[in-house]
Amino acid sequence: MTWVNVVIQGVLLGGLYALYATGLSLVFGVMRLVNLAHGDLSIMGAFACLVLVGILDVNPLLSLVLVLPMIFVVGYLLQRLMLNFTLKGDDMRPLLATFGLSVIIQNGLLVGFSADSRGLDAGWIENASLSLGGGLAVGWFPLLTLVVAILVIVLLNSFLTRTRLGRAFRATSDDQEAARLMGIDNRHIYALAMGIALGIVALAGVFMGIRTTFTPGIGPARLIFAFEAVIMGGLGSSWGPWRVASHWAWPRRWASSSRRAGESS
Amino acid sequence: MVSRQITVHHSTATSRVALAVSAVVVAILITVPFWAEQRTSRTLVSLLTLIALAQMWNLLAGYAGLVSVGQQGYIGIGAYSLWLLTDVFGVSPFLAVPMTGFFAAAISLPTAGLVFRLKGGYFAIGTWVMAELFRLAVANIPQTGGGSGKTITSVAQMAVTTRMRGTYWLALACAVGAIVVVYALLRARVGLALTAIRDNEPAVESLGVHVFRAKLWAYVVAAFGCGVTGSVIYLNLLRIQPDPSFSIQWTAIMIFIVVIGGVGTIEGPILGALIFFALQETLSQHGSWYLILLGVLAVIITVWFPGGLWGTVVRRWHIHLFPVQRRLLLTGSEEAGVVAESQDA
Amino acid sequence: MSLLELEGINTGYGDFQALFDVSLVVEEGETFGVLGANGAGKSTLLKTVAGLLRSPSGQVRFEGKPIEHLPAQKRVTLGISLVPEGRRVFPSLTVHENLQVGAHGRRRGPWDLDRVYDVFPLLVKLKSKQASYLSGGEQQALAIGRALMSNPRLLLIDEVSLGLAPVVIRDLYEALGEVTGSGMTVVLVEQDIRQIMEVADRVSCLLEGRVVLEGPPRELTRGQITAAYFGVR
Amino acid sequence: MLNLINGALKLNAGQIFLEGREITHTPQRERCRLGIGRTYQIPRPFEGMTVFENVLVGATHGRGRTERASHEGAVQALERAGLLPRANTVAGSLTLLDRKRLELARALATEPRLLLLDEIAGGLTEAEVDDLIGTIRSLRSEGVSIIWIEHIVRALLAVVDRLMAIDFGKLLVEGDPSQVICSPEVEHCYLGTERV
Repeated sequence: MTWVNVVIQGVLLGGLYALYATGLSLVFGVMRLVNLAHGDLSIMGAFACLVLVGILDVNPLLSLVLVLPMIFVVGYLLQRLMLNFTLKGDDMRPLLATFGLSVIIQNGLLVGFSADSRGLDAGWIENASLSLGGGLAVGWFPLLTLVVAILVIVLLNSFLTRTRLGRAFRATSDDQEAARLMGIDNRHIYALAMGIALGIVALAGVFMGIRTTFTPGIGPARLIFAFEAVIMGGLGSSWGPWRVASHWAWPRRWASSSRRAGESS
Repeated sequence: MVSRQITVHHSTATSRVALAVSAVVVAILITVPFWAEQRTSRTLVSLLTLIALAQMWNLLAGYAGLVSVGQQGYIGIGAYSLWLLTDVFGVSPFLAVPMTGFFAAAISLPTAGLVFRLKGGYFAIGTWVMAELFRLAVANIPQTGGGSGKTITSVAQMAVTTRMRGTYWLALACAVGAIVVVYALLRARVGLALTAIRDNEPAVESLGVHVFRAKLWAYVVAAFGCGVTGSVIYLNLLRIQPDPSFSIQWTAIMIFIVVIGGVGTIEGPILGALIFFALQETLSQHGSWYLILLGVLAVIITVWFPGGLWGTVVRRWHIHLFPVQRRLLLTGSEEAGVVAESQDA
Repeated sequence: MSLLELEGINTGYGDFQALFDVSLVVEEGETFGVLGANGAGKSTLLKTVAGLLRSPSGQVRFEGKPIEHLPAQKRVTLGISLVPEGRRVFPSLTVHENLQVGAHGRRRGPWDLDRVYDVFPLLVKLKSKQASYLSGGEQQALAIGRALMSNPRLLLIDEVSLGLAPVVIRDLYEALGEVTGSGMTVVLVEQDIRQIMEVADRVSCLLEGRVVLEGPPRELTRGQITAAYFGVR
Repeated sequence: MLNLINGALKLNAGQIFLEGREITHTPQRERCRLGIGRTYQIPRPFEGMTVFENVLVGATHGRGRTERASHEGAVQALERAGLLPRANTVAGSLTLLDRKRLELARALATEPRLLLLDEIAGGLTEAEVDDLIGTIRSLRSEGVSIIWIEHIVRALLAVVDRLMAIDFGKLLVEGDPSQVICSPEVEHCYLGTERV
């Protein structure tokens, strides 16, 4: 029955993949920006968690209460003060800017924390598992990861479809100029989207940090991780990765419209 | 119609001076191993390879609009094919170096088939993924020494002076060759297409330009250049390992140089390489702080000075040391005067 | 004091100049028509008022205050709303959501969902339909309704009749009558001369980026309009 | 419609023939080589290149020739469009009229047998339009077929043999220019007169 186990583990790990991909595709969906520092920002989240755990001596999962708002603010300011300026003109500029950011974060973390690999200790939950009988067991932690991932995606979904701000996100994604004519400040929306996306990847970074170890230099690997998730979601149908990404997280109808927008532009 | 003579000029007074100065500089550089200390030529090797790499990345991003984050893949391939050619097939190292470029170019063709399907940012990540795949492939073949790599023994056994001089001249050839190739490419027919793509991609296809082919040219040439340069770098370093050979750091350096110097010009990467090199020599003992500084510099320039340093120079003083512009000169007709007047706009 | 005053506007896209020294005054409560062939600069004019484009020189004044430094989203909160050319509804949002987005600025006033559905009853049964599946006329109604949701004092409408069947156009103009009747100031841009002559209090004709004719419809002759429209003499 | 003919857009149904040869599925660049040249309504110059280089792109790639062999053609195209005095100016610094001329020169450099003009007179002053009319007339007299989309009716009437009025993708009238412009359908569409 090992293959059943493999499948179960795979599905549980899929939750993490989905979180990484969701962050990447949310940003791309709203402002057509591919963030090359995506992975590094998630590692930054894990280190922020590490520091807080050190200071407050709490469970890393509890420290998320502080980590996530902090990362949100970082994302908001990053977009508002820097990346928004790169969105005009050719698409090389945001790429180069986020790539520079990736180097800054990696080396900043290296200065602060050395190249040693770290881990986050979440206590008993890490090793406890739930026996399903027949030699099958599911770890509590992977299960929690999956539940959190699903919860995040569902929450994001209902935020996008049900709230005033969520509608503004989708309107901006559909047609940035028309959205401005409705009184929506696109710069603010972009910054919020970046904040939320970074919150989501930081969450993924912390869960990843509990699951395995991490170093300041592992960020790029996590970006590729996210990219694979984006691609895997849609192999066979098309190579349009943003559409593919939305299979993970977004309502189908948003997906179909962003495809249209992508093709016409 | 009055019989008239159409001539097309590339050069300007400045460029002829620049060409003469460059020729002198190159001539002096050729003699360096005969009079300078070994340390000097070793240092110059790293500067020259930086110039070569930056020219290649600039060809991709600055002209073909292809922001690749995977050029380290071709550096690694260059390094490993150098080992393969010398230690396995017994080719003389100096002869093997140019051959490594063909390995890289050959691999770049199917790679292009995959990554060219992706657009913009996803193209960038796609090239990165491909470089990672190359690294994984090499690291998992036991014959190449797996994760711990190999020492290029046949090169290591050479006499030190011979190896150092050979490496130096090859590095010089890479730098000069990269500039000449990019320059020639831009002045050739395909260069016309590449510059047009840089300026307004949607309008190019309707003028009969084969956009895909022009971009493929740039991609394959850049792979060739990075492959050869990679093998020269490892002629110097001797020990190849998958992680450092295929490290993203290589592309990061190329990007910094081009962004700081000025994207979309030939002079930019040279200027950028000099600046980068100076920073490296003075600050690199600060390790991570130095890299952070570079990152900050790159971000500031991208966000607020998109033309880079050379772009600023051009805007202010209109200097072109390596002009790729074609200037029309008519003689023997009444329009001749008018055209001549509008020269040097 | 006039509601909207333009003085010496010279808007362009990059190096392309579309408007040349345009000056206009729109009074509170009137319906102002802007005529002109395609490419005459009508849309550019509206975009300059709405804040999507900037004029490098000249002034735009709203209620006497200069507003040319304000971005489009700020002008909405002042009460300027544009129904853009080509309607530009949000295709992935439902009709209802499109209208809700229209009220994003939370400006107070008489217009709300109920009133918009009153004026455009055809939208009621389309409420939960995705906007991309609507017909041209339905999209136009939605676009106007969406703009009304922001409770504007000045409503700018770019080509109501563009690409629509005559019957649909008649219905839309009927609905518009209710809007103008409520005392709202409207600037209408049209290629369809007949409609605009019926509803506008004053019209102005643009030719190649310049104002070439201005006045109340009944004071203008057909010949004058044709000449101004086509640039033939 | 121009986008369909030159291949920038794909056809949903139907076929396109050029001189009896089907080109429905021919890519854009091939159609250019077969002799379809086009201009853009909003000029799309290669701003960093000189006027001469802009035209040279069309002359070399559009005709599949070497650069040297294209010089003559490029110069002729510039001459035609009245741009020769500006040959060495960087395209980014051109005025609107010169940009429109550049569109024309670039298309001419591909030596088209069918020239597609998209609102080339839009935004020009009276005198400039007259200038353009002269150029286009002389082109036609050399046997180049021209499809010209224009809102400046005066310019069209001065040149064309056959006029077609289109309203939102549907053909309204087609035929002799002066008859078409006076036909009730067109008048209704443009001026909104009630049809009797």
